[in-house]
Parts: sequence; C-alpha cells; structure tokens
Amino acid sequence: MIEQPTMVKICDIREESPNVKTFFFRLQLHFDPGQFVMIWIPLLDEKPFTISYIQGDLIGISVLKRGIFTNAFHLKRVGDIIGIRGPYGRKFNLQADSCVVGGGIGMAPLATIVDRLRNGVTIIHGARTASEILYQNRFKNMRLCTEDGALGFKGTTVDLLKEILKKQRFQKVYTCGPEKMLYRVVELCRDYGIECEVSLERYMKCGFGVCGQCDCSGQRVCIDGPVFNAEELSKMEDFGRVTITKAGERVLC
Amino acid sequence: MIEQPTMVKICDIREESPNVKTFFFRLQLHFDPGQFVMIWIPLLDEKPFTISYIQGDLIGISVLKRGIFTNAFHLKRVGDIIGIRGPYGRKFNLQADSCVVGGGIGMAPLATIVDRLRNGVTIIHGARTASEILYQNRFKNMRLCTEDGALGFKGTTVDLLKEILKKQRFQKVYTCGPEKMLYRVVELCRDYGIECEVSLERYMKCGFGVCGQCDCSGQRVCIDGPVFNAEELSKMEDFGRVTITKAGERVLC
Amino acid sequence: MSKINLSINLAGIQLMNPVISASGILGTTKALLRRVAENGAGAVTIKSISIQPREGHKNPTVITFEAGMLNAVGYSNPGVEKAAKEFENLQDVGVPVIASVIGTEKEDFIKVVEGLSAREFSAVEIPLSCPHTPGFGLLAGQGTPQATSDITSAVRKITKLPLFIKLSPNIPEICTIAKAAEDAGANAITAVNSMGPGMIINIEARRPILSFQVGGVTGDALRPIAIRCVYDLYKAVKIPIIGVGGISTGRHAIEMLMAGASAVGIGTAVYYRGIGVFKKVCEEMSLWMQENGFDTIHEIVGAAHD
Amino acid sequence: MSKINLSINLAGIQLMNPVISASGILGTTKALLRRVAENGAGAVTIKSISIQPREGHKNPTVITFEAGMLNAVGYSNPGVEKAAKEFENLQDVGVPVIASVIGTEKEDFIKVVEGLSAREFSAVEIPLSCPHTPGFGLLAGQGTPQATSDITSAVRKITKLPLFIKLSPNIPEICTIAKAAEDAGANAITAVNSMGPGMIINIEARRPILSFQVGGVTGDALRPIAIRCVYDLYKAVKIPIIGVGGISTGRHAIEMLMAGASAVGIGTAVYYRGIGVFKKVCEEMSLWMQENGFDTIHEIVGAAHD
Ligand SMILES: Cc1cc2nc3c(=O)[nH]c(=O)nc-3n(C[C@H](O)[C@H](O)[C@H](O)COP(=O)(O)OP(=O)(O)OC[C@H]3O[C@@H](n4cnc5c(N)ncnc54)[C@H](O)[C@@H]3O)c2cc1C
Ligand SMILES: Cc1cc2nc3c(=O)[nH]c(=O)nc-3n(C[C@H](O)[C@H](O)[C@H](O)COP(=O)(O)OP(=O)(O)OC[C@H]3O[C@@H](n4cnc5c(N)ncnc54)[C@H](O)[C@@H]3O)c2cc1C
Ligand SMILES: Cc1cc2nc3c(=O)[nH]c(=O)nc-3n(C[C@H](O)[C@H](O)[C@H](O)COP(=O)(O)O)c2cc1C
Ligand SMILES: Cc1cc2nc3c(=O)[nH]c(=O)nc-3n(C[C@H](O)[C@H](O)[C@H](O)COP(=O)(O)O)c2cc1C
Ligand code: FES
Ligand code: FES
Repeated sequence: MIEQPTMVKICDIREESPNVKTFFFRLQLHFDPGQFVMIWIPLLDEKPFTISYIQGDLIGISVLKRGIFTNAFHLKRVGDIIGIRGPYGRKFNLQADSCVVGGGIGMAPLATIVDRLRNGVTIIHGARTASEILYQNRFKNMRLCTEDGALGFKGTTVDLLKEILKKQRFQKVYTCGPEKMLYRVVELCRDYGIECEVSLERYMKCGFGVCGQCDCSGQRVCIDGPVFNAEELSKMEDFGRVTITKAGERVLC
Repeated sequence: MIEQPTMVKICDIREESPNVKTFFFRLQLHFDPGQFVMIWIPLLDEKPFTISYIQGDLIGISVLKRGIFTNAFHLKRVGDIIGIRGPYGRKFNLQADSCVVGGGIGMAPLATIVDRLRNGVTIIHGARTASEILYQNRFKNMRLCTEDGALGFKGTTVDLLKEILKKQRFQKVYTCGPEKMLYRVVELCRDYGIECEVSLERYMKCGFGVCGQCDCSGQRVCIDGPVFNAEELSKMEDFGRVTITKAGERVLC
Repeated sequence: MSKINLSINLAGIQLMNPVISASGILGTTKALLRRVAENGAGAVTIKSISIQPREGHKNPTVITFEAGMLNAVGYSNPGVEKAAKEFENLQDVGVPVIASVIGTEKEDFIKVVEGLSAREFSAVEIPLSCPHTPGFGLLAGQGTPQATSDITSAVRKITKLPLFIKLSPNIPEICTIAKAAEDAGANAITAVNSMGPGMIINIEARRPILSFQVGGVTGDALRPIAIRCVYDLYKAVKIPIIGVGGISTGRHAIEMLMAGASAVGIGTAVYYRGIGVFKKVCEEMSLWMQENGFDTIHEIVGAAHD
Repeated sequence: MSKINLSINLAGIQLMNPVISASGILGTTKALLRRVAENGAGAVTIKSISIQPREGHKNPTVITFEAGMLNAVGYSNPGVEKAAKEFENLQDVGVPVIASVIGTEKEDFIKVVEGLSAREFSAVEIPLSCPHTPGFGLLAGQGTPQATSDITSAVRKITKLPLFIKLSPNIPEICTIAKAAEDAGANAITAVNSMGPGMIINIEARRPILSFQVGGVTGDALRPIAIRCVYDLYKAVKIPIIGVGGISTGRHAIEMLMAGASAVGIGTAVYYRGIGVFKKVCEEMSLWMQENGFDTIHEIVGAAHD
C-alpha cells in the first residue's frame, strides 16, 4: 500500500446548514461506516474527515466550518481538486434494531450507518439551534432535539436518548459528537445494559498508526479506533477528559 | 523478485569424469531445460551453470574443471554451502522424435531434455577422449564419438550427426558445446531442413538483462537466450565468431 | 527454542531482547511506550524532546512510497516541562526507556537533559542528524565532528546515564563523527537517522506532497545504506552500535547484527507489520538462530567481518 | 493522441522523446544501443569508457533487493581504443548516442574524449559521482566544486559537443557542484548517479554479497532523493537537467519533469519492466498528458515550482 493522496475533482456541493457543506466527488473506495479519510488541500494542510455519503463511486464529505482548514475547504468550488488518502481506521459493527446518536457534525459518520441499516435504526440527532440540524430531507423521522427547543425535543441528545430508553430497547447505540456528550451516552448505555460504539476525534498526523499523535490512553485513534466500544473505553482514562494537541500537549477536551 | 543468492548445502558429489563433478543439493526450483543459474562461492566469484539433474527438489550441477572458479568448485565437499540464484533465461521448446548433440560439458544442459523426452530422443555425445564422456551409466544407448576413436564413432559430434542424418530424420536438434561445433551443427541442420535450437555461452554479470555484458549481436544471452533457434542465429553475426570478455572486448571465440 | 537467549547488555543496560522502538515512532506518550513494550520491544525510545513545545510541520507529515516512508514531522513535542510530567514513573512501562533529546544550541541539550533527569530514563539519545528540521541536526550544522564533540562532552558532564549519539546516513565521513562522539564520552552510536531528504510530487496537484516539501527517507530504501554505515562503524569505534534503518523482519535484524550492531531499532516497519512487529522480529530471530546454531546475540554481532 | 508531442531539444540535440537509457545499462555494444533505440529510447548512453581496459569487480556485481538494485560493476570497459572501434558509424543506432567518459586524472578525460572524437557521438557525459569504484568519482575526490570545475573546463576546451556533468545524490552541496560545472562550461547536468554506497549481507554466508562488498543503490529507493536533487538543481542552474533515478513509469517521468528535469534517464527499470520500458514510459506519458491537458514536454518542466 502507498499512503499518498489521490486528487479528486469536486463535482457537487450541497449546503447542509449555514456552517456545513457536503462536497461530492467520484472515487472507488472500499469504505465502511466508522472509517475516515485524510483530505489534503495543497499548500495548506491535511485533516481527517469521515465520509457521510457513499453511493457507488459517488462520495460525499460533510464539513463543518470551524477553523483555518475547514474555512478554506468551504471556499472550494465545483471543479476544484482536493487530495484524499485512506480510508483508515476501524469500522462500526452494524446490527439491526439499533440507535444512532449524533451531536452536531457528529451526525456525519453516523449517516452511512443509517443508509446501511435502512429502517432498522432509530436516529437521534441534536444541535444547539435548529439551523445546525443536518440531513433533514435525507432522513425521514429523525428524532431531533435542540438546546433551545426551537426544533424537536428541548434538550441535549443525551436527554432525548434517556427519554426514549424509558420505552424502547436497542441492540446497540452508535454515537459521535462532542466528547463530553459521548461520555454521557456511554454512561447511559451502561446503566441500561445496552452495547455502545463511539467514534472518537483526535488530532492526527500519519493516520496509519506510526507517529503516535492520536494517542488516547495507549490506543491509537487512527488505527485502533476511531470506533471504540464501551468496554474498551472503560480502560481509556483519557476518554472524555484529555485530548492531545498538535505539539503533543495534554489538554482537557 | 529479489535477485540474491540462496545458500544451499552440497548433499552429494558424483565424479562424472576425471575433470567433471556433479554437485547435488536440495532446493525448490521452477527450472526448464535450457535455463541456467548463477552459482556464488563467497569471497571468490559467481558464474553461470546449467542444471544437469532435477528430481523434485534434488538438483545437480555438473562442473568441468576449467579455471580458477571451477577448480575452487571442485574442492567443495559434501556439507559445504554455495549460493545459487535464478533460474534465468529462455528454455528449449521440447518436441518428441528429436536429437540432442552434446560436445563435452555441453552435454550438461541437454541431459534434462533427455529426462523429459524419455525414449523419444536420440543422444549424440562426443568428447576429445573416452575419459571425457559423461553420463554413460545414466543414459542407455547414447551414440558416442571421440576424436581419437577410442570409444564409439571416430570423429566429432558433427561428423556423427551427419552420418545419422543420412538414414534418420528428427523433428528437432538441440545442441550445446564449443561454439565452432554449434555453428556447424546449425549449418548441417539447415542443409537437412531440420529445426535446431542452440544453447550459447557468454561471460555474464547480472544474469537478468540489464548490464549488457552477455551481448551477442544485440541479443542478451542471459535473458533473450541462452537458447536461440537457427532462424534467430542467422541474424546474429557474432555467433560462431565473437565473444565478449569481462572487460567488454570482442575476441574470437 | 529453550536454549536461545535474546537478552543483551547494551552499554550497561540489560535488555530482554535487542529490538528497540526507534524515536518518533509511538513515543509520544507513556501509555504508548507501555503498549510497545507489551508488544515485545526490548527497550523503547520517546519522541525527541526540545526545550520549548513545537507544533512541527503542517500535514502531510508522513507518507509512504514503493520503497519505504517519507516524513517531515518537524520534531513536534510538548517541550521538556510537559514531557517531564508525561514521562513520570517510567518503571510502569516495563522495559528500559531511552530519552531522545534535541536542541539548537549546546545549552539546549543540557537544559532538556537536566529537565528530564529526575525521571527514570535508562539512557539519553541525541540525534545530531535530522535532515529536514530547520534549527536542528544537519540543518543546524550538528553533523560535523566538532559540533558532535562539543555537544557530546557538554551532555556527558551533566549526566551519568549511558549516552547514545544518533548519526545521519548522509554524511560520507560518518566514521569520523562517530569517533568524535566516542572520544567525547558517548557510550553507544545509534546509526542511522532518516536519509536524504527526499521529495515526492503529486503530479495532478503539481506540488510536493509533504507540507515541508522534503522529508527523511526510511524503510526498505534505507536498509542497505544503514547496513553499510554500521559495517563501517563497527571497524571504526569500540562502543556498541544500535543499528536502525529498514528493519522489518528477523532476517533484517540478523543482517544488521552481523554488520556489527549490538541492538536494532525499528520504526517504519510498524506500518508494514503492525505494532506486533517487535514480537514478530524476535520470534523470527530465535527461529533462525535455532536453525543456524546460534545461542546468543553476542555470537552474531559482527559475524560478517572476517 | 495526435496532438501530444514528446520531442525535445536537449542542449541543442533533437530528441524524439525525453526518455534516455542511462549509462551502464545495455550500453556495452553498438548492437545493444540500437536494440534499445528500437525499443523506444529518445537517446542512448554508452557504458562509461576509460583510457585502459578494465575488467571491473568480480561477480556478484549486480543484485536486487526489496527497494531496488545494488551494483558494483566497477566500470568494466574495453578502454578507449577498442571502444572507438565498437562505436563506429553510430548513425546506424537511429537515435543520438551519448558518450560516457571516466578518468582518474584530468588528462584521462581529455585522452578518452579525444579518442572518441572521430565518432558520431551527440554529447559527452562525465560522471564525477560513482560511489563504489576506487580511483574514480567520489572515491577519487571528484565530487568537489574545484575538481568538477577543473575537469569540466579541461574537457570543454577540447570538444564542441554538448557536455553533461553527472552528479552524485550523496553530496549535500550538489547545487554548488552543479554551479561549478555550469560556470566551467557544462551544457547540462545529469542527476543523479547511484546512491550510497549500500551493503547487503547474506546471513547464511555471513558475508556481503557483492564481491566489492558495497555498491550503488538505484531504483525505487533512489527516486525521492533524485527528485529532491533535481528540484533543488532547477532553482540553482540555468542549464537543462537530465533527471535519473528510480524512474520506471510514465508517472515517475512526469514527476521528474515537474521537479525540473528536461529529460529523464532510465536504468534499473529495464529489470522491472523489460527492455520495452522506454516505449512503455513514453506511451504512459502521452496518455497522462492527454488526460491532463498538456501538449508538450516543455509545459511540464518545472511545473512543481510555484
Ligand atoms: C476521525 C475523524 C473524523 C472527522 N470527521 C469530520 C467530518 O466528517 N466533518 C468535519 O467537519 N470534521 C470532521 N473531523 C474533524 C475535523 O478534522 C476538524 O474539524 C478539523 O480538523 C478542524 O480543522 P480546522 O483547521 O478547520 O479547525 P482548527 O483551526 O483546527 O480548530 C478550530 C476550532 O475547532 C477545535 N478543534 C479542531 N479540531 C479539533 C479536534 N480534533 N478536537 C477537538 N477540537 C478541535 C479547535 O480547538 C478550535 O477551537 C473529524 C476528525 C477526526 C479525527
Ligand atoms: C549459460 C551458461 C551455462 C553454463 N553451464 C555450465 C555447466 O553446466 N557446467 C560447466 O562446467 N560450465 C558451464 N558454463 C561455463 C562456466 O560458466 C565456465 O566454465 C566457467 O565460467 C569457467 O570459469 P573458470 O573461472 O573456472 O574458468 P576461467 O578462468 O574463467 O576460464 C578458464 C578457461 O576457460 C575459458 N572460458 C571460461 N569461460 C568461458 C566462456 N564463457 N566462454 C569461452 N571460454 C571460456 C577461458 O577462456 C579460459 O581459457 C556455463 C556458461 C554459461 C554462460
Ligand atoms: C514518522 C517518523 C518520525 C521520526 N521522528 C524521529 C525523531 O523525532 N527523532 C529521531 O531521532 N528520529 C526520528 N525518526 C527516525 C527514526 O527514529 C529512524 O532512525 C528511521 O526511521 C530509520 O528507521 P526505520 O527505517 O526502521 O524507520 C523518525 C522516523 C519516522 C518514520
Ligand atoms: C548495473 C548498473 C551499472 C551502472 N553503470 C554506470 C556507469 O558505468 N556509468 C554511470 O555514469 N552510471 C552508471 N550507473 C548509474 C546509472 O546510470 C543511473 O545513474 C542509476 O542507475 C540511477 O538510475 P536508475 O534508478 O534508473 O537505475 C549504473 C547503474 C546500474 C544499475
Ligand atoms: S495519527 Fe499517527 S499514529 Fe495515529
Ligand atoms: S549478464 Fe547482464 S545483461 Fe546479460
């Protein structure tokens, strides 16, 4: 295997929300939900992103405008080229009668789970405000929540999950979002005895397990993860607490 | 492919004649008659040799004591190790009802043809004197010749072949030996309209077609040969005339 | 394989086996060092530490090609203060831990070594040989006999720990530099660092892929060069050599030992064979030693020299 | 592919395509040069010629490994007198033929160039960069700006042919040397020669495999280093560069051109892709150029520089 970016041409761009755009391009990729790719913008930087759409060789990446890189990304137009390498990392282990819990852009890596499981999945998706909700036309009957209650349930995805668990059981819960939220989803699932798989985020360099940048308590998020199950997470003290900066400093996450 | 010698242990040595010994060792090799291997004696040199015996993974190389390298080779004992890489080069295209014509050690590359074709082959083998005749116990009814007539027909392999061709036809003639002899065998076959394949000898370095050492009129003997048919040889002016020294000088052969 | 013994004594440090994780590979946190130890490494090396924190170069920083790996991470590290916190109670790691220390000025090395001295490191390694980080190694003129001698003796004065000097394969006079290190009090030579630098261009982007444009070449491409360096060094210095460069199998490790190394370092092979490469290489070495009548590593070291 | 045009003008020589067979590969006889030309090379280079005949090193002289090739042929050649006979009537070859000339003393180069001057060579290439032959190249101190300048101007005086100086990838200050060659009248830089030297040990034999023990590393292992050298040289000199090192596909050739080469040399790839590699690389280049909107080689040269 040769780990170098392949340049692809952006063939379509979709505005998912004021701050999230999905960029589409064509590429043959053996991708499983949970994995990620490294996106290269020449002369700028390279960062990890998950794939939020995949139909044959049509691939979509949903990008939240957050800082330098993603702002530059949002300036890309149809016809521009970007580099992509991967996919990397472990996949989610899919099971029917499950539930995905996505906080904000954390809904992106869960979207392909929904496509695969079809109706056999309950979708919980939350954001701070209504405008940040993603994929509303894409997925029918999502269980939505906003912190201000402007749309759907008033509260966090965790509050909504707790509500739903009162009347409903799931084989598994798949979740991605801010790490504090993930931590509480895992706790909740433990209380209810439900299996849970989480997609973590760490700053990455190589993406294939040699540089050690993405460490989370001895686990390399790029290759041992980014998907971890509750049992594995229970042995990772850094989960929900510490992330590691580009310079290798431990900071609270 | 990695072109490096594999060390093998000599497990048996057979005296074929006062000046020829066959060294046996075990190695899995996809060898076809006509091909050759490079034999390495560490701290000394590496030279091309054909395989004269092959039964499963038991392999034999018959070596004529000729100069520095082959003299050192003859000093090897059972248990000593030598390096081998290959096989290299083109094979003979085997056909039944054929004839092999081997002059001296030139019988070595033809021996495996006989093994493959079984009874469907006439064996002409000649040498200067009776003592130089090879494989007498190995092959029944060889048609032998010696220049002094001490054994078999009196004359050269070419003379004997001419005699036989008077009464007998062959699908093909395979030959190896001194190049002057080969040249005349090819002429003879042309006169009788018989297909002929010849194994040439040139000084070799790489053995896999990059260094150009083994050139014979634009053909690399190591990879385009060592087996050439009469038609190819008709376009190679150097055949029967010129060989190239280690230093790249043209000398008469 | 009972009678095969892979343990060695490297400049006074006892190792269960001669396979060490090279600096910059999985050496960012204590947790990862421990993971590498659990995967069979005889000793582990931390990612190089400087005085101040460094973000390093932007991505892409590490890519691979047909013959190995190209990297320009740029010595990203949290700085000595944070590093001292990260690497507390190193006995938890389970095997000896080597501190890799970098600097621009001689004083930098001293400050970092002092900053880490309270920790249980088993040795200090000083790379004077990075080919792709401004202010460090070759790009700071540290690849000369004089600079090597100055830095080595300066650090020698302030630590009792075994001192390893890590050299570049680029420098023709590598033996002269090694001798300078030996004379200045180094206890071992680590040979080699990455080679080059090299460059790989993406022809559709029409740009070098690494953000720093060039990076050090490692892996298979480096092995014959590293073997030659170690072969020459073995004749030039008396102190032990840690052979690093393109080792991914037991055969490669044996080859490096025969060239003259007393121990081997592994980096890039973690990509090709996974984090279990350390155990795999040890098992392959044991098997080969058994088949070829070697009982100890000591018998193999330098065997290719007559 | 009608509108794609691979032809170039290299230091005044017209080539049908920019793919040249490197010296030491199939350059031993006129018949082989012709064969290489028939297989699509835009120009061919002869095996380096010295004054006296040389047998070169004993075998093994050429082996391969996971990342490329290791060779120490040792400049075997029949000497200038015999070579002049071998390379008569070069127009029969069908493409421009480059004479590779080696020597120990400055006078040697002059004698050899004069000895070959009656022949129809299209250019003279002088390798000052062999890493593994005593008395020549790096081992004769020819890898310095001064020596490069002396030899180049000496040869410059006695021939009107385009003069190519071939450099080593080992030398950090490759640009300084290239400038020295340019100032002394070189018409092009050939970059690079083989790297190292490297060593490969057979662990059962417990000996280096090459009879000379060490040899030059070529092929994939060399490519990123060669690309970096050419990228730097492109900024340092105005004369054209012939990029050599690890090129085996059209993509590799394009990458080398984008780094700044005006033409490319191919050696080791003859092993990996056969003698037809020259035609294959040209076809792959044409196809890529068509898909990516390039009509001429000229548009590609240096494209990776902003
Ligand atoms: C496996 C994986 C998959 C990802 N998938 C996606 C995706 O599909 N879509 C998407 O939009 N993003 C995704 N990300 C996150 C994405 O890589 C970051 O959003 C991106 O790096 C932000 O870069 P930036 O330069 O724009 O922002 P920066 O300038 O790097 O940061 C801007 C702000 O965001 C914060 N921030 C940035 N990155 C992180 C981080 N890794 N952890 C915590 N805080 C951070 C910074 O602290 C800062 O406050 C993924 C990350 C990982 C590890
Ligand atoms: C494809 C191939 C297959 C071969 N198979 C065998 C084999 O099965 N058994 C075997 O005994 N030999 C074989 N040879 C020949 C063998 O390689 C040489 O005999 C050997 O190189 C002699 O080496 P030496 O150092 O002993 O003799 P040298 O010292 O090299 O030479 C001794 C004498 O033999 C002559 N001589 C040596 N090699 C050649 C040559 N290549 N052409 C012309 N004259 C030469 C020399 O001119 C000198 O007079 C083969 C050669 C080739 C090319
Ligand atoms: C991604 C990466 C990061 C590296 N970082 C360092 C470093 O911080 N300090 C150092 O001395 N060597 C560093 N190196 C060099 C390695 O320690 C080692 O010398 C080199 O990779 C050769 O070994 P290998 O071929 O087994 O990888 C790094 C190598 C790689 C591939
Ligand atoms: C077997 C072999 C022989 C060589 N002989 C010569 C030589 O005689 N003169 C020379 O200038 N370069 C010689 N070289 C170097 C090549 O010309 C070329 O610079 C080098 O191989 C890098 O290109 P490559 O990676 O495409 O092989 C030789 C290389 C090989 C592999
Ligand atoms: S990003 Fe390098 S190990 Fe995970
Ligand atoms: S021996 Fe090298 S080409 Fe034939």
